[in-house]
Amino acid sequence: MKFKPLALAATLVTLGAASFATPAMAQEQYIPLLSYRTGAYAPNGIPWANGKQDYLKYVNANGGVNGVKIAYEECETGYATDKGVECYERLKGRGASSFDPQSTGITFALTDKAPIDKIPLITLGYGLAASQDGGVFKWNFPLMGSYWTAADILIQHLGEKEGGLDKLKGKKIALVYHDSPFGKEPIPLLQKRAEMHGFQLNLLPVTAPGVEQKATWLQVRRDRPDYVLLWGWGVMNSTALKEAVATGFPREKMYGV
Amino acid sequence: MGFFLETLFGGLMAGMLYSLVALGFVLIYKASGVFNFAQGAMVLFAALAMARFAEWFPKWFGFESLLLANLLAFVAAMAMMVVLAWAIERFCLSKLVNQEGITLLMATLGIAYFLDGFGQTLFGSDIYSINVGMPKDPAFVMESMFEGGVMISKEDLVAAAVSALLVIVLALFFQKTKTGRALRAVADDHQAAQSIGIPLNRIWVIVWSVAGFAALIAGIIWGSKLGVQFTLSLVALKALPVVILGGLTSVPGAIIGGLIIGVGEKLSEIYIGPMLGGGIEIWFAYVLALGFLLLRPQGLFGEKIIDRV
Amino acid sequence: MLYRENGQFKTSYAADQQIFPILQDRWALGLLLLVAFVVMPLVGSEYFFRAILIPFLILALAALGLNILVGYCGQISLGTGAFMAVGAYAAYNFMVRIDGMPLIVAMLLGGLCATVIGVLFGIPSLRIKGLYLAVATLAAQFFTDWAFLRIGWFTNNSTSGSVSVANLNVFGIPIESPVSKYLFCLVVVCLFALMAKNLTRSAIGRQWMAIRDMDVAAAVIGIRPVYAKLTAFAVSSFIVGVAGVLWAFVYLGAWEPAAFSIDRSFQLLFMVIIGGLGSISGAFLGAAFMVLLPVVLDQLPHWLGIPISTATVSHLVHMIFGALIVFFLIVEPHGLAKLWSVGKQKMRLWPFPH
Amino acid sequence: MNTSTTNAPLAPESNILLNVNGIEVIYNHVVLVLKGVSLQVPEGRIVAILGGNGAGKTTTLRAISNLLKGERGEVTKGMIEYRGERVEALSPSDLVRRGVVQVMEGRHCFAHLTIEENLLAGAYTRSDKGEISANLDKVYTYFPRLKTRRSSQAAYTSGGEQQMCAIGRALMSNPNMVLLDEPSMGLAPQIVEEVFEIVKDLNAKEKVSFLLAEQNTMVALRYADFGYIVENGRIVMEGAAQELASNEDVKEFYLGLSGEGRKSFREVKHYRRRKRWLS
Repeated sequence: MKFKPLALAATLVTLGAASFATPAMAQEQYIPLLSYRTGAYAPNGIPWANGKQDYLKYVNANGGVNGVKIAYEECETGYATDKGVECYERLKGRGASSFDPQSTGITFALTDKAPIDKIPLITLGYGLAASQDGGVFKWNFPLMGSYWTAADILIQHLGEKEGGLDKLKGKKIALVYHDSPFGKEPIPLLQKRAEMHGFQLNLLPVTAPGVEQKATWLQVRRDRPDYVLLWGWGVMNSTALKEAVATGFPREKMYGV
Repeated sequence: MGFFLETLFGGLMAGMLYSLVALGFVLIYKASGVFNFAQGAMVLFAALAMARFAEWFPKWFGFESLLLANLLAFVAAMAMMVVLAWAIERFCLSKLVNQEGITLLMATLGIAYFLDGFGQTLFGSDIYSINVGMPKDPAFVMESMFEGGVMISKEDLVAAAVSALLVIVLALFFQKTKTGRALRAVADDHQAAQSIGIPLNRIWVIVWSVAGFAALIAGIIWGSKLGVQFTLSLVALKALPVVILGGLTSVPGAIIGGLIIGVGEKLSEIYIGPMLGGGIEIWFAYVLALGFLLLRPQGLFGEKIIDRV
Repeated sequence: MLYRENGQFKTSYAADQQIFPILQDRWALGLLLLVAFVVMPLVGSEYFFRAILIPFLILALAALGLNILVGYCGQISLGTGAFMAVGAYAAYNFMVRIDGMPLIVAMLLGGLCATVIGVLFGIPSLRIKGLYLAVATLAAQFFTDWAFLRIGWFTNNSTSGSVSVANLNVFGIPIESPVSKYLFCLVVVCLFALMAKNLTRSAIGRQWMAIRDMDVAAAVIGIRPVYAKLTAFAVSSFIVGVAGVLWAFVYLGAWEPAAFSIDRSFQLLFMVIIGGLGSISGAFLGAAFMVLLPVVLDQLPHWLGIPISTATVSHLVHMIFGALIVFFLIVEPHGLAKLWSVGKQKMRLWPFPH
Repeated sequence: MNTSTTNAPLAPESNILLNVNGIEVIYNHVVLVLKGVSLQVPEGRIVAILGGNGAGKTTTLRAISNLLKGERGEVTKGMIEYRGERVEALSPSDLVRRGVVQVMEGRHCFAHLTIEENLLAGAYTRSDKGEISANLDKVYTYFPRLKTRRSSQAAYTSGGEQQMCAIGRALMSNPNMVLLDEPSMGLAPQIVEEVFEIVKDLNAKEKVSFLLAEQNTMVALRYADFGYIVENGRIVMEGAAQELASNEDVKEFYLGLSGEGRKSFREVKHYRRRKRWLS
């Protein structure tokens, strides 16, 4: 009896899947887009999702890639891992040629599934830093560098500004980061850099989603670091800027990803 | 020492804001025995309405005055909260009279889901700003005593004053007026209140409107500090330890509880946090509240839980 | 008409006390199990297993555990996600740190760790009641969220705090394909459901219910509140912990603490309430409702071919979801299971209304 | 709708205040509790509804005061008239304004309010300040015990005081008619007498009519003018109080008195109508 609604839904779902599984025709590549236009990270998710779609539209308008048009479909994850997995399972059956999970957490969850389904995971400037080495996760394709690249660029820039990486010696750099796998990714690299160049790295975690930063910025005010690296996402960034103003930390000394 | 004071003030101010949200909880709990999880969603909804109306009205009606826009937006947002209160009573609470606390709690969670979706459908899910002309720059006091002085955000001071005023008014309302007494009676016993002719539906609309008003004030203050976005509804979670610490039924409890939690979590984050790796304020508040509860199960100022068998 | 127990006589106490005293119920259950074990693996699609059946089973198990605490013992908990997380991370550590640790043993050990934490956070229940307790259990939620994020040891010092498991197997049978995962979950869930059903019918179950209905009166007739409450916390968090292991290992495969956030706790509490407090089948009904509803709502515009932005859909889903919850509470505050049993009651008397 | 002739043994000159005619009440759409109850309360009288547990006394009172909704019950048949006006559709608060107020079973004082606040809350429907304070004085003169406890929280007062508080609270709305549910419940016999004396007093001096539901048949019949006996959702017997008190069957079954000493339970009579199958 319990299964009555389930079975009903089952038929519905299979029906739905059957009628909409656009077969990947030769002239079309189907790309599912996981996006998050809702939830705590929507302020970042909305423009990102829009941008990607605009780009795909632009590619299609110019005749597609070598004449192959790109069909795409959006699936809302709300930045939640289980929603993302559901989207993946739902859309992969429709002939997905690649997935762009748009979230570090979802990437983690899909990394084990992708090799089985033989679907490439394309991570644009996020995802597992370790996947830079193609041998580790064979179906993960990070484009545009990873968080490590980003962190390294920041340090290099600071070095330049100071007039050489060696000038960073004795400086204090605070990393205000989102307390999640996403925010923790750059830490190993920064620690290594700190060892190499002899600057002091202060780690200041901000609890997700990042609206509560008073204590963090009070610590920044106490420690008076030379630079603050802001590793935030979504609402955390705007909050950080407001709190920085409220504590009087100079904006030109803040660097965000 | 100067830094300690700064942390202390920072905590007090943060606590004041928690109190504002907690106040909404207490009001509704006092008057309808409903533990209103939708309070956070109400704060978000009110703030979104305020922010967006203030943005839209000048465009629609073609005027430029910021003051006028804010005033109109405030009125419109408050009107929405009253309509909301009415709708909640009409479509939800009136059908759930005499249900157990947990059923009502779940219903408010349902309302919270609805409001989150509804608010964002109407008003969008990006970050919006509320500008009611609160001073943004920090002030420095006691510069003679400590090097660099003690920094206080002027915005926080204004917020604290507004909250304090709101609390005094509400406390008077509950203790001194006929409606206030009826509200407390309803909280104690729906049925008995009904039997002596207190109209439950009207009382509930009143109290949810008042809670909506508190939510709007809280939303404006938080929103003008940090911007209005979906996450605002999560401030409800920050207010929960405040409510249990202060006692579910006590208006002054919400205030004192808010201050204790605010100060406690900031001090713990800064002085204990680094030892544990930071980020402890989120649970510290709860553990603090839990500790208090073991000593006084009804919270600091809550009415004694009276069980007669 | 079909549902009438005329002519079914009980000739022994054992027959009178069986779990399903009515013949038709036994048939229905048998049919249900047949469908679940035999038909589903034959006809189900991969999406159906991975996105619906597996999460449904696991969440039903967690809801079952929670229902013992909330529905049978009357102690409200908002920290279910935390106990799931404890189970998951503990099992992960047993798997990683002890070579050749079998999955089942790790799962049970994970459940035991959750039990310990559950009892620990259950201690305040001896003094705190009702909504105060509900909020106090949030302390467990936030604390474990923080601990698994912050304390590297739990995640085997993974830099990002995200952990994963691979190559699951039970007695040498790999648990990799969707069907095998489904069957594994199904077996576990069935066993635990049977255990829970019998527990609630036993002396300890009656003690829980006595405490739930009136703790002072229960204490007066000699039920020890300490014992009853803590056993409820222990059994509940054990089941929830096992569900956490399944959720992490079988469903997600790789997870971070956010997988067990406060949203999960709320979701489970919803299941229990919508399904029906103090009923085993309620946990399943509630889980089915909560798992299916968002999926169906989410895809409805797609099936109907309505072009509508995913964000709007998501907001609408939130709205409908919230409204439906309120609606169901109004229709039947005691949940789907109660609705079902009222229906049964009517069928037994049909066609006479009273 | 002139069925009142079937059971109108009251003196024709008495003015009927409340007329309940053939009501049926169903709980939760399933459970039929009242199966056609009719009764009348003449102005200025005390009428008692008597019967055992679960007979339907409380449900009858709640049906009149419209408090059934919260219990998921509804009146499905019949009508209720107060001063000739149909009142089934009115809200409890409207009824209180018209002068019908219920004192609920088990007292239901507002535990966290003081006695005085409880009383004042009872005056919610009255807005005239002078009237309220006059009523308060009146309640205090009838219940001097309450005056001594005026500033203590209701939850900390004794059962008798709570019952008095509940009755006093109802009086604060200046009612014509009080529906009194089980005033004797859980009270010592002495206190029961005290409460009933006050009820009688109020009836005599303030001209308040009472409809009381009571299990304590002996006491109730002593103070009431007229009684109805309810069994299993039906009125099975009615009559003036003295008549009922002297009726052999009532004596035997409800008063525990019988001419021929104790009888075995097998011979006890039940006033049930012939049972329909599957009732």
